Amino acid sequence: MSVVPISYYLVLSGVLFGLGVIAFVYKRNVITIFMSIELMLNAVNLAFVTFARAHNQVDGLVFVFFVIVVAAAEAAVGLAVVIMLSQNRQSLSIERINHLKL
Amino acid sequence: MEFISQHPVLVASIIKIAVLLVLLMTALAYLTWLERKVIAHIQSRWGPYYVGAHGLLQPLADGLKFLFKEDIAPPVTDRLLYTLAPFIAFALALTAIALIPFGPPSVAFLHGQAVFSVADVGVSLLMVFAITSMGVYGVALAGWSSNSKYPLMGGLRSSAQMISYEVALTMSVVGVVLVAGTLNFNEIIGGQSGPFWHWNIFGIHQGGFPQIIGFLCYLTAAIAETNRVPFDLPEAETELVAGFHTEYSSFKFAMFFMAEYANMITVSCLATILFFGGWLSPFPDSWTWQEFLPGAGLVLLGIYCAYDTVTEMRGMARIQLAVVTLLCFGAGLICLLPAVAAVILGPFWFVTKILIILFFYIWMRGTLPRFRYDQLMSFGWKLLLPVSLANLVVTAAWLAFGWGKHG
Amino acid sequence: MSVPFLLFFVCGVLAVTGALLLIWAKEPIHSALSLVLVMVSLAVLYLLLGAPFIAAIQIIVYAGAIMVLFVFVIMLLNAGAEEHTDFSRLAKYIGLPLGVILIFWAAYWLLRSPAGGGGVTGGLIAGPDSTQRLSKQLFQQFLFPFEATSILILIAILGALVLARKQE
Amino acid sequence: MPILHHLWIILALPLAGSAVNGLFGKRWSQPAVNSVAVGSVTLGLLSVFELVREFSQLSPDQLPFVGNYFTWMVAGPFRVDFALQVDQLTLVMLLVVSFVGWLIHIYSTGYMAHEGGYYRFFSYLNLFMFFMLTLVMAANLIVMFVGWEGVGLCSYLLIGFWFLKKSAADAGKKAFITTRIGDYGFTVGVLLTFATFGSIDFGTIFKSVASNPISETTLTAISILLFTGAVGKSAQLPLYVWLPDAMEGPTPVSALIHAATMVTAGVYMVARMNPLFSRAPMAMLVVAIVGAITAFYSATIGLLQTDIKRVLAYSTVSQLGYMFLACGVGSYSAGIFHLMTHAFFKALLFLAAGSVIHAVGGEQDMMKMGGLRQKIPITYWTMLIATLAIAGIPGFAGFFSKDEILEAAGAGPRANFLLWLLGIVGAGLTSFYMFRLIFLTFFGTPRYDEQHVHVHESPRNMTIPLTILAFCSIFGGWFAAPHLVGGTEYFQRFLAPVFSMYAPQPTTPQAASLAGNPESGMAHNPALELAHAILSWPVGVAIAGFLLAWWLYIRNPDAPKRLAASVRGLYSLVFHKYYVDEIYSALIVRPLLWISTNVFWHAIDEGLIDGVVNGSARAARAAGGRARELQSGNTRSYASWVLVGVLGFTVLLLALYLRGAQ
Repeated sequence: MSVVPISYYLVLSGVLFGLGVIAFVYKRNVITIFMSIELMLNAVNLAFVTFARAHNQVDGLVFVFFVIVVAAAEAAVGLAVVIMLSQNRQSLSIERINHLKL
Repeated sequence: MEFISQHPVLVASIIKIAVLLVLLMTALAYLTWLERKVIAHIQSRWGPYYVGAHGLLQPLADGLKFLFKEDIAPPVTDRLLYTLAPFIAFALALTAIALIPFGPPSVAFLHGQAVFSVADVGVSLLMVFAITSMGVYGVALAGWSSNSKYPLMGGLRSSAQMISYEVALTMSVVGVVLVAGTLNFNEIIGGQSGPFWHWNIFGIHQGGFPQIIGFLCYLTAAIAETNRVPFDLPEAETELVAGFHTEYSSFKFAMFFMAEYANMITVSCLATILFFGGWLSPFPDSWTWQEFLPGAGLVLLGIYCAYDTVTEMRGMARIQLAVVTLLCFGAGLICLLPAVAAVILGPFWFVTKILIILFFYIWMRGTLPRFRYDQLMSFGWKLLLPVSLANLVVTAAWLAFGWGKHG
Repeated sequence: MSVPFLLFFVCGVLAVTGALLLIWAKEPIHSALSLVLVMVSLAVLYLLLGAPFIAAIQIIVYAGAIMVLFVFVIMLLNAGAEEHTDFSRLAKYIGLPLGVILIFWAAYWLLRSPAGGGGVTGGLIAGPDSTQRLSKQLFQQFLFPFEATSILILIAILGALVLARKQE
Repeated sequence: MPILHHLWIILALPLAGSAVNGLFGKRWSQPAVNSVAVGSVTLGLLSVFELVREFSQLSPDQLPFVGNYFTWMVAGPFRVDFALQVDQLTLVMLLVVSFVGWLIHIYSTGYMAHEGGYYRFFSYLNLFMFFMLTLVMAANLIVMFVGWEGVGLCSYLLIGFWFLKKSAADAGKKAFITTRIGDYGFTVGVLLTFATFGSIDFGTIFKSVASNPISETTLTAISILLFTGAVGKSAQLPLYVWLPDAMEGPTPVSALIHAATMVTAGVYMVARMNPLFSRAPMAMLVVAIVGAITAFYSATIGLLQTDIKRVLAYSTVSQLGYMFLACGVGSYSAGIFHLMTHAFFKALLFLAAGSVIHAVGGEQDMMKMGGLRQKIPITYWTMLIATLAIAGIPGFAGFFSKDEILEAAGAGPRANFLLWLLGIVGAGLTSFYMFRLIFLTFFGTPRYDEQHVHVHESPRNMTIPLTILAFCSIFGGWFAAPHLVGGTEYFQRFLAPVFSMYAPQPTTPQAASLAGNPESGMAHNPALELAHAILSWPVGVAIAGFLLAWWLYIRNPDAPKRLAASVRGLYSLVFHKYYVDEIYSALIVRPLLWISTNVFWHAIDEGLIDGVVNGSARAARAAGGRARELQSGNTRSYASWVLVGVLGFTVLLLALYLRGAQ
């Protein structure tokens, strides 16, 4: 048994994604929620790489590349936002920032 | 036995890792000795002198001291991270070196596993960067978990500094990557084969662009990466005691200490590989006599030690130095055996180059004052990064338009 | 039990553990480190999948830059354990169960999805041309997206600057 | 032939001028606005002249020359092209409109110099020119209708130009609404035309009406409906009431729109549709009767008006009546001819009146004028010329045109004694009230207080148009002079093709003569005819009217009061314009107002429509009240909802995927 079935990788990525979702819903700290987003992105990346390998095409890797770039940009802006938030309202709890309400 | 034949890679790697570890530890220890000596002489002192001849046993003493000191940890720390941080730092520092080829891959054993490099990944350069880029965690976590203000500031400073300078570091190297057209160390070195003016820093062959500017950027950024003078703000004694490892003591502190020196070695290795042709000798291969240089050097060293033993040393020291002398002679004679000489040549040059760069490091420390923090940042972002980017662009254009290609 | 298989299991388990730790940890910095753990193990998996370049940038950019940024911010804001506000019962009573469902759902369907067929011979050493192919693809076919992302990055930098600037 | 093949240029110029002034004029100085407005009109006039030159080179079989620019709308068989056409009739109208319009633009630069909203005024004026030209150049009913409504709009805007003055705003509304009644008829007429001929294109309509017989009833219906529009637009009985009030607008507007051009659009339309009218005797009779009665009736009202502009307004109504009378008795060319001459002298009268008003500082009541003869000589002389012209004194433009009409009414193929009589009396009244106006304004002793009002002649850019128009009012009629006075009836012969091309066959010889072949009139003895013409009834009554006016207002000025006292009832009846406005408001306006207030507004709008709207709003608010519990503003719950959506979507996808798989 020297080969790892594709589906294992996929399942792993699916599970990681699910955990990311749970983290997103469950965590209360803005930064942590951010991280859970990153986790989901990583899970997706894994799937991409797996498919790239499965079909022996590099396009998947290109997509991973782009995902990482976007994640970097997102982190830059998002963290700046977080800093502003915590400066304006002395809390990082997402539930104290419930001003999406009209 | 059949396990060996089944998993040659594994076995070979284990062996090589073990050897490398031993050598590296010794190197680290004696690097500290070297540093103290050089600084001392720069400041016209003697430096460590009494523990062993020329203080040769000083590192050993220090090691023992660290081992047996009481491990004091503040009660309010984040225990897990507090313990984890130094290990992260040290482990990563060592891991990076595993990718460095100390000699030509042609020398092989156990089903053609190259002797002089533990791991030869396709994109070894990137890998090294990957590992070193993780190094910041050790510092940051140490600063955070100590749960006291100076370490926190030190941690913040160093993490900010490392992130900033890592960009410049990478950018300054990309020029070389462009010239070499590969990310693999062995191929990069192979591209520079020939006399020393084929090295990337001069790069006067096959249309390569001289990477002298790239090298300068790299060196500066590397010094900053390793938190060395003049960029040692994270551990600026005068400002924040000892920075991120203020709260650390005994062996954990030693780990940070060694991690720093290991990083120095790593970046020196990288510099050697990327700009100075790695384990290539500066002379044309036609000069066969150069195979005997290592041996000759060792023998000469032995002769000096012998003279020193006879004239200077008294009592214990004389015995110790005599041992050293014998070792030197032995090693030199072994190296003079043709079979060994051919093999040892690569590592010899590699180590020599590394030593030169390390000497430069120490020299800088003995010479330059410390930056102010805002100066550090603006220097990194406003000068170093643009310059390295410019170097990158020029190199790219140079290669793209094929200037400098003769004929 | 071959080396790649072993590696896969080790890293997979590490990744899942990291994700779970991310959820369980109270301290944001612990979550961050566990996420780093996930990323590193994923990087190893990428190596296993013969994508060393992606593995490298995964560590350099994700673990080495983005996550360091997170840690940095956490240190900057001195973010301690998250406070126990629980305003959203919805999240607890709908979100979590659905999340769990999602996991098993995904696992189930992926296991019996046709894509699952076939296997990957794991090798630490990538196909020699992988990186070159990637770069060719990136700079020829995906050139425009590439440039677009560079613009995106620029905009992100500007946005971060604007946000972080002192409010006069 | 650039212009002929680019007829749209003539339209584009004033439109561009209007747009430019309307958009940017506010910031600009008066000279700039002038140069744009007058410049565009001048260019338009020049291009019309060029058009005339090119037109003269066309061979008759090329007429009417149609330029089709783009298909505006197509709905099944209903197809409207944006098409313009040129034939003799169009050419005459073009010349009149653009020439008089040009003069009045120049005049306005002086008259409006001290008014606010200068740029607005000229923007409107240019816009009016655009729509008027569209109207006269239209090659089908719809494009004509565009112009038709457009001039209505501009008239509304310009009457209410001083919209802060309530009377002005009301007058504007009145004009708009009243004409709307007529336009409704017009619209129905257009629809009926399309239903009948399957096209609204003039050429097609005329050909088909000439070739295949259409039931006379239909034609009558169409004609009368179209004529309703004309009645509204040209202020005939019973829809004339808006025109006197329209005098609230600036005087140049009254001159251009409510005397020279727009109000004559009805006449033009009737003349344009002559093939239909000629085949509907009933309709013709209606047109003639309405025209004649209006001519007489409004003349009587004009007798006692004291507001100088209102006198002119009623006179305009009456003159329009003459034109319709002409059309009604089948002498379209006479109608158009009178249209032209009237455009000249009535525009002149209005401009002169404007100049008078300008001189006495905005006073419009003739009872507060008098003795202005020496003070403003140019105005006096030009106005006198115009008066002579409108009164039909031989040698002036009005004489020829009015004579034509009355001759047609008295001796034409559709001659009718009553109509003729009304015309004659009307002519007498016309001359009377016009001379009354002159005498009251320029003769006798000043009745304004000379301390405050210092009378001054108007600036040159006002007097020069007056002079030019005076010139036209004299000689404008001469190239239609009949043989009787040694003329060549050039005008009739020029227009003849338009009216004879689709004329119903067979035509009576007189009709032929009226349609303008000169030979028929030659049988009689010239000298005798000449004497007959000179001493004919129109001239007689004109002189009579003059003498009466002289006797009443110069000889013994207190006579009018005694006269009024003697026939008090009649006097007040006429003085109050037969109480028509009051009757209308009692019969139509009030009930309508009541219905719209109580039924449409309170019951339907407030009760029903608002009820529905508010109800739905209330329902939405209630639903929102329920739904807002979901929107806690808590990101985590939002995330959960997203998750729900994602899962649902995945389930759906998988279901579809499996469906596909099996």
